[in-house]
Amino acid sequence: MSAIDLGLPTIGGLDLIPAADGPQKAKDFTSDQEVRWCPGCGDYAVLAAVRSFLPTLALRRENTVFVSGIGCSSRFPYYLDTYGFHSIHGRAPAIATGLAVSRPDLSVFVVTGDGDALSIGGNHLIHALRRNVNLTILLFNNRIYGLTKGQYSPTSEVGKVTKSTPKGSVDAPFNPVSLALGADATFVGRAMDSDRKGLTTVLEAAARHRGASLVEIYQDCPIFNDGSFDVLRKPDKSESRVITVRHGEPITFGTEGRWAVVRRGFGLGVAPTAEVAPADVVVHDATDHELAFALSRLSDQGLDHAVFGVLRQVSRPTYDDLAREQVRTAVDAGGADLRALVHGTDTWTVHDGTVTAAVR
Amino acid sequence: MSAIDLGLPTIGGLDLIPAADGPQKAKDFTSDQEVRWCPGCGDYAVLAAVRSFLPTLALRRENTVFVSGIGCSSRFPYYLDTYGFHSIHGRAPAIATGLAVSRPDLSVFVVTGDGDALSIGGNHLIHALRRNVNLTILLFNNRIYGLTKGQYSPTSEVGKVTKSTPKGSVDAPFNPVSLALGADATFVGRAMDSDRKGLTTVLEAAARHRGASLVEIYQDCPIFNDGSFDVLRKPDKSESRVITVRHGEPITFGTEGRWAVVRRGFGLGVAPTAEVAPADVVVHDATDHELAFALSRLSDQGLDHAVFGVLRQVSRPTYDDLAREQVRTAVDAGGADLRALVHGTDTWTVHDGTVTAAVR
Amino acid sequence: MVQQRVERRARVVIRFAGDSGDGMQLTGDRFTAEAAAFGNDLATFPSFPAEIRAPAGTLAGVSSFQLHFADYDILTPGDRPDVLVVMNPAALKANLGDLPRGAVLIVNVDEFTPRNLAKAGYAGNPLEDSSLEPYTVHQVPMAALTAGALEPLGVGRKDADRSKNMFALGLLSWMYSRPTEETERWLRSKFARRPEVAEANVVAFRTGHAYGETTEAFAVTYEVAPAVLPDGTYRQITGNTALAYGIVAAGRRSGLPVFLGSYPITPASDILHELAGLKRFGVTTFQAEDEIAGVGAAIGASYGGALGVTTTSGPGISLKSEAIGLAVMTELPLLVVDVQRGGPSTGLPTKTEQADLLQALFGRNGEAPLPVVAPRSPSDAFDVAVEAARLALTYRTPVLLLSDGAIANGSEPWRLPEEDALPDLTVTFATAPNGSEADGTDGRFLPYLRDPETLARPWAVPGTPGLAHRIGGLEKADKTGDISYDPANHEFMVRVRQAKIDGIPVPDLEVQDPDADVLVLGWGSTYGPIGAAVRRLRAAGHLIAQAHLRHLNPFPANTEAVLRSYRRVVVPEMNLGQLAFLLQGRFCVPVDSITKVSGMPFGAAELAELLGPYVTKEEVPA
Amino acid sequence: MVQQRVERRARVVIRFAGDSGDGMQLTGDRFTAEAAAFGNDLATFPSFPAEIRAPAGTLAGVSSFQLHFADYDILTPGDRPDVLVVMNPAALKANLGDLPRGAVLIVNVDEFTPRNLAKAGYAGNPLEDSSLEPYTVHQVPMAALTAGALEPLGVGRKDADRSKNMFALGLLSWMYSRPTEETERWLRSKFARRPEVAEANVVAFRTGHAYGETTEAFAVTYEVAPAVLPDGTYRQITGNTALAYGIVAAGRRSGLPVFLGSYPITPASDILHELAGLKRFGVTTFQAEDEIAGVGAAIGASYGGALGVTTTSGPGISLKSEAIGLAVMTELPLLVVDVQRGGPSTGLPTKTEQADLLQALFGRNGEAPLPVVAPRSPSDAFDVAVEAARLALTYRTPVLLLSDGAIANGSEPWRLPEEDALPDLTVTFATAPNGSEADGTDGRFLPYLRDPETLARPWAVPGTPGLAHRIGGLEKADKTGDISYDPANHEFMVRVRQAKIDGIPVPDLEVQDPDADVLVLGWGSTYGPIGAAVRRLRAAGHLIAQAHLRHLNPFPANTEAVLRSYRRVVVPEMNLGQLAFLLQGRFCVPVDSITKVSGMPFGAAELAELLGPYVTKEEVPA
Ligand SMILES: Cc1ncc(C[n+]2csc(CCOP(=O)(O)OP(=O)(O)O)c2C)c(N)n1
Ligand SMILES: Cc1ncc(C[n+]2csc(CCOP(=O)(O)OP(=O)(O)O)c2C)c(N)n1
Ligand code: SF4
Ligand code: SF4
Ligand SMILES: [Mg+2]
Ligand SMILES: [Mg+2]
Repeated sequence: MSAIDLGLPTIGGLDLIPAADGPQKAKDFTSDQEVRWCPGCGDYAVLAAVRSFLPTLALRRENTVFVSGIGCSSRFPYYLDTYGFHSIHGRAPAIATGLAVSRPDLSVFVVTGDGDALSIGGNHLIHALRRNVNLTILLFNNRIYGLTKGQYSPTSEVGKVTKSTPKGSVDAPFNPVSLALGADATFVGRAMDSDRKGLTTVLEAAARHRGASLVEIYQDCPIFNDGSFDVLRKPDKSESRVITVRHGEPITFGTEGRWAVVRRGFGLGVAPTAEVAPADVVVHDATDHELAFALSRLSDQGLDHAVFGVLRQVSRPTYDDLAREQVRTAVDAGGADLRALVHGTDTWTVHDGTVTAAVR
Repeated sequence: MSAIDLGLPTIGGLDLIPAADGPQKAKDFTSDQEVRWCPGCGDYAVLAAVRSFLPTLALRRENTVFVSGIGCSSRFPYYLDTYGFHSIHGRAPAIATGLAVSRPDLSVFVVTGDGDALSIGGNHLIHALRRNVNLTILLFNNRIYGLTKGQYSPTSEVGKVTKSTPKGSVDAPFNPVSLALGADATFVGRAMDSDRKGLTTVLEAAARHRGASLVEIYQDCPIFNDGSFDVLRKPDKSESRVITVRHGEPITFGTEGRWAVVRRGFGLGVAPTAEVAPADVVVHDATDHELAFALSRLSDQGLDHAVFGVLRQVSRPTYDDLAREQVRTAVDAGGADLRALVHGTDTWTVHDGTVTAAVR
Repeated sequence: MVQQRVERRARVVIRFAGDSGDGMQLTGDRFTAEAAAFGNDLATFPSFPAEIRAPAGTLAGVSSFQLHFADYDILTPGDRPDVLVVMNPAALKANLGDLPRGAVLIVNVDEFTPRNLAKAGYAGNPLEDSSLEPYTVHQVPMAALTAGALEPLGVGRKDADRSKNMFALGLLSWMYSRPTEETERWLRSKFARRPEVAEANVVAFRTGHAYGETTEAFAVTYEVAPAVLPDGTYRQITGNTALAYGIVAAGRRSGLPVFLGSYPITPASDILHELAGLKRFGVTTFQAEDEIAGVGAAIGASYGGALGVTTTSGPGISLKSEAIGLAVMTELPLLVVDVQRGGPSTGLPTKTEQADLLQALFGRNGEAPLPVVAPRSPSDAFDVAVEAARLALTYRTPVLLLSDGAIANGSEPWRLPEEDALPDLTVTFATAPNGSEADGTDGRFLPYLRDPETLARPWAVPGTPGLAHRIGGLEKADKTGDISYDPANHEFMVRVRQAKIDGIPVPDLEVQDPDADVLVLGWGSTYGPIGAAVRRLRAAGHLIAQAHLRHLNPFPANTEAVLRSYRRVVVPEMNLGQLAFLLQGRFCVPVDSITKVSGMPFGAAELAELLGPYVTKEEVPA
Repeated sequence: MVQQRVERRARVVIRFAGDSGDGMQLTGDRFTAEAAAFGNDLATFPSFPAEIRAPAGTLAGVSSFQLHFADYDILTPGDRPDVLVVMNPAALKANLGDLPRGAVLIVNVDEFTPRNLAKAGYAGNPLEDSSLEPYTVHQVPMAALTAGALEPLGVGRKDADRSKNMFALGLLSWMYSRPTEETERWLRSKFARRPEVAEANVVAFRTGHAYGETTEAFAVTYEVAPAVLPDGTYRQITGNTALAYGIVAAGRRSGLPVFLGSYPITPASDILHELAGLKRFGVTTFQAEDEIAGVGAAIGASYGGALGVTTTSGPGISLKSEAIGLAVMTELPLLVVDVQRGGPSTGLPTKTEQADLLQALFGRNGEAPLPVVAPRSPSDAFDVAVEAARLALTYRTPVLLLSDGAIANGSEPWRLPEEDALPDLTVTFATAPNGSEADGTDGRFLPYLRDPETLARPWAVPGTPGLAHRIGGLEKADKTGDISYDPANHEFMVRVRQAKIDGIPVPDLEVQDPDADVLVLGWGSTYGPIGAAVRRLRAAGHLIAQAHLRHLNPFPANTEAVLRSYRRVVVPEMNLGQLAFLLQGRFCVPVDSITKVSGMPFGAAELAELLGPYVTKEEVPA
């Protein structure tokens, strides 16, 4: 069930995929491989959430594929008993594009990290989003390079001291949601590793979305970036920071909706709900590109606020559907005659030394 | 003179660059190389504009460098009597970054095409923008691959019939301004090849901006995409389409400001000025990220509207200034003793077979 | 009408040269079609200027098309033209150097204005000094005559100017006694939607023809009889088109959908263009954001059970090398086409070269072997594409196919294959488990359990129940395909991947040997020039053996034996001696190199001369 | 106190092995520092598990550190340990295979719980069956003893557990009669900001030391006297650090700022980390978005007059190959460092290999020659980095430096160079025009006018008045550097680029030849194992010559002569025979290959055995 009913055309992200024969369990999706992340790594929580959410899609297990790049998070496919491809650094969206275009009967997930997706793989990511290839992209953002043991990443906050930046990093990070929206992504969501429910909701909507869906997952790396999202976890700190949006609902947050999101010029701000006229509380509309962008700007590198949920979801024809349609139309129109192709329009025949021109 | 006075800190894009000894002319910037574009190519107009705007910067000519990728437009450096580097496809922003970081005394321009910058080079572009490297990037957007003789590009409109898409392209194009804004660009402008004045204004502001400035230039390729921007040129068609923004001014356009830009939800729309209360006409504020994004969405692939001018300009520390600052601070602090470095903390000395440990 | 002499010729080389805007490629193509339809054997060599249209009238803007046609089977587009048609001074200047004494030079005098002469860098007018004395020069006011003929049709001078290439075609068609109806029909169909343009071109064509017939300038016309080629049906084809058709055929014969992931680059783009128009054959073309995405998507498609293909030129291969390594490690079928051009770096995009051979073999990190094949001529690209696909599918490996600029754009008659005669490429996907669990129970799938004969691993595509498995770029454990850091396993896997490629059975190298003790061995597009040079040497009474490698990795099993059976082995290449190096490295047999790296193919005469010292047992350059 | 025997030993190999979380690398490093400060010669070999921390207690999570120290100059980290310290069952299982009979095995028994035994895949407890009989086993309850000692300090069991590696270090320090003060000082300074942690570690260290001294378990302690090395000042250094220092030194000696453009990748990242901390030397480090941007930025910096450097490992070289080709064409100085790891593809990131040699030479489109150099040992990486920079700056060319995982992380004593003894790398930028205009007037700048000796082109950096010029990746015209499509020019430029590299004078290959007729020739990190193997063979009375190549392209001028002066040339390599292939390809001299591709270096004994048949003139494997 999609989290948001937008009254869009009925073709869903999973419509062409064979359904499972019977009910499935998380265990069915668990491979025989020993899980190898550091103790306490946020990836465990995401893995558990994915294993338990996959059965709810009720697809044939063998029709699910996880394609990943390189990074700690990119080990993900090994731990799921589906088809999996642990590819090379940054290229998973490209590989998944080829797969998705040629196989409409597969549910294709991409698993990637902040380095994999936004550093080396940034271009493939934005192109997959622009093309709207039917992929569900899980971007594990721990704001660090985990696998290579702790260099700063394109989402690390300015001033971050890491192995490669002993005096602090000097580059402004990407806001991955803003970037995706700038690239015309049709689905952008965000969730937290430890928030099983929120994560599941967004993942499910993403998987059911037809087109490219990007889900940024804030993920803790206790080894190289310990507690990086703690302010969004610890109730005392998180309550004024965590903003969860739901399509069609006014955006309030904090204990008993203490805070509200309101317009500030062309952007958004936060005010005590009590001080805001109900009509002035912004109502989330996942189809509004500019609102989604403004929401993305509410979240900044300092994590003063962080917006979770489905920030954008709109329907737009997917690259793979259209590409397949062109091929299908051509195939259906017939004329795929290899002999005719090879012969072309101008041929001549030699027989016992005599030449006869045969021009069509 | 910068087009917009934002009351920003006074360090400008060109402040560290030696000034010219005397007045310069366009001719001074003209190299001995024969210009080799097709007759009627929009690149000629841009070249002429650049040759005549460079003298207004009053910099020493040898301190100006043009770095380009590969494409018709990327031949640009050959035609200017400055330093020039015609590099490889898509990588100009990366090469220019290395140059700009190591040489604060140079004014570094990047010349690139829609394929070069947004297809193969998309990642380097967004990273240069995010880092805010002090570069002026001229993106020649002719919505086609010119040099390779006419394939569609990431800015080609859906359905475009080209050599590689005989049945029409099926991928949604990038909106380069949206993409740049999503990548946190500090300066984004747009101009038209044939509009010498508008182009010069934006280019000058871009060159004087400290940080990465992206200028999208709509450019005609009469050979492979003839007349692609004609609706924005022909007065009868352009008058309801061309929207030029100026910081601090209400956004009206058309003959005698017939049309006005107004708010529509979180986005923008267009209405007859006569029907809009003056207070409801949107006033351009180049420092407003969300407004800039909304403006970028006004321009769509169909060119019903196209926004020109400086859409965004804000001040943010540049990567190169900060990186140099770190090195300078370290150098100034002294201690660059190669002998001490090599020796480290634990050494021992062998003399005539006797070992003496010398530990510091 | 003047009475002309008709002479028979066995072979003729014509070159049309003009400004990029003068339509020389079209003219050449059409004359080629006439020659083909007439039954001549032929070979062509189009030569483009740099990728960008240079200013009209300049040397940089000169475009030319050379055609060699004959009444016997020929091998190259010819060294030097017998007839050179030049449309402007720049074309004269750029091409005169290639013209042998006594050749015919047909000049469009209308363009020889002071302005145009200056643009081409002429101080004076070569038509007015003695510089053209060695040639038979025909000065023809093509533009004026065309304009005059079109005036009655109401065609203005400027439009008329666009048809002057058809005047030239008409004149040459007359000179070589070509049938004309077909060209007229072709013009009418080409411009079907603009009949006035069609008419203008037809009139220009006829005017040129009539000009030859009626003026006294041309005392002789020539006849080149049809060639007696082996029985069969023929067409003219370029290498890029043949390669595209080969890919389609491989899709057909394997029963797999074809997926091309590609990024445009000269001179490979036309393969993408061609395949983009063949969707009806179940071919999907994906114009990727860059070369890495192109090969990546092809790998993804192969993983999904398609025939994944990626096409590019040298710089693109550099970019794809990491991903090709992934295909080596994951042992997925993948066809990688490199249409070589002048290098290094961006180099000379429109020129030809064979300098990517060692990159094809070694341009990846780690031990990453893969088969390498190369077509010898435009039509051969069809067969070699099918062969490359066969290797990829049978051995589950990326295969590198090395074409080049000369093959890509050159054309020749192609004896058409029958579909049934093509190899059967049927693939069997894995559908059932092939191993047992640790506890002995059946039903386990081992994605790296190899076929004992081919050493290929099973190809289990997503969607197959019971075979879910994971692959990737980290070293794989034997059989299970799990990640393995075990030293012994790595040692084994590196050697088994090498053994898989080394063990591919490749047809023996065939040698044409008239009792010689010198062998000339080539690969790729040097086939034509080598063959032609060898013919000349043999005609001059020398004994010289010839062989040509289609498989560059692995080499045919008899290669070493062949090499060792000659006193001298000479390898002509368009690089600095890469195959020679490879042969020495593999077999430690001394090999002599003849190298040319000018962006131009060897000429037959040039190569015969370079080979001469070897066969005459003269002192050979060390 | 028990009376212990003290034995003298010439050399000892110790291996510490435990879980990734057990601090084995730190322990090994510190023991190494003690041995170094004591004046032993030494060599180390850290072995990491896969990049990700595997679950505690599993085989995949085992991390080890091997140290070889001696009273004479040694060459390798040792084949098999004399003493193995294991912190848990997995460490025992993973390392026992390497332990020779009679060796000492020190076991932290506290971790030998049923749970941990199971995790390591043991059915029973090896401490309780007979499987360890061949060894001298010491079962030490390290965790419990440490916890006991720390209890009075109020340190809880969990925290105490983190110090048990210092217990092990204390015990071993006692066993080998090492001075202890320095380690205590080091601990206090390392944990200066957390004195309670420092204290706990010091106490654990002392406890281990006291345990050796007081229990009766250890009847013998050993002494390994300082080595008598050549006069000089020494330190211990790893290859990555030495390489980083070499780059800094090259910056110093050239007077140029250093610009490193890099993207993290194992095992090269530490060079980036090291240089990032050396900003005070005018070093700028740029962590790029990918490898292509890393090399691109370095090229941009070189263009601007810096010493541009890029560091990576194999997959990164694949990605950089197109841009390196650009540096070849634009003839800009560039230092490219490849720290080779197990391949192909992602391969084995933490393991060592030498399989990128042919990629270094040929992994670019077109003819794109460049110098290739390789250090032979960790400390040699310093000199080779300086040499690579010298080549790059002198010849205006990219240079590829091939290090590998064993060099990168291994360490050895380094006799420190004096700054003045380093080569002078001063560069002269072009400051004035060097040519004349077509009309004869002076004042033209010709960016491709070459130095007649080096064939290097001038380096004119932006900002220099009067020298504005344009460069790029398209073929350049001789002298002017303009774009040129001229065939003769291309031919000339391809050959001149090749001649520039081929003509670089390289020091002659030096051979250590005790009258042998067999030569063993190596390159890179096989230097140590080859040297050690040769010593063994010579000690056994065999004659065998040894030489080692630092320059892989161009080869030293005497290489062919050296090869031809031996009956047999044997090349041991950690690949499938790449140098052997290269030598045969270049010189057509037969070369025998000994290859190992397991991700692990050759052992001295292993290699001596493999070399044996060659020197004993037995039948040698073909
Ligand atoms: C071509 C290439 N470059 C670099 C690497 C090294 N590398 C592996 S993963 C990684 C970054 C990992 O960061 P991220 O994507 O954030 O994943 P995480 O480990 O944090 O989950 C890098 C630099 C590689 N494997 N391949
Ligand atoms: C690595 C690489 N891939 C592909 C090419 C071929 N190529 C050159 S320019 C170009 C695209 C040009 O399009 P654009 O950037 O829009 O520039 P334009 O010619 O339209 O100005 C391509 C695909 C190349 N030179 N190098
Ligand atoms: S390094 Fe960080 S991200 Fe990687 S497995 Fe460990 S905790 Fe997780
Ligand atoms: S192809 Fe188009 S973009 Fe290129 S030079 Fe010609 S007109 Fe300009
Ligand atoms: Mg990360
Ligand atoms: Mg373009």
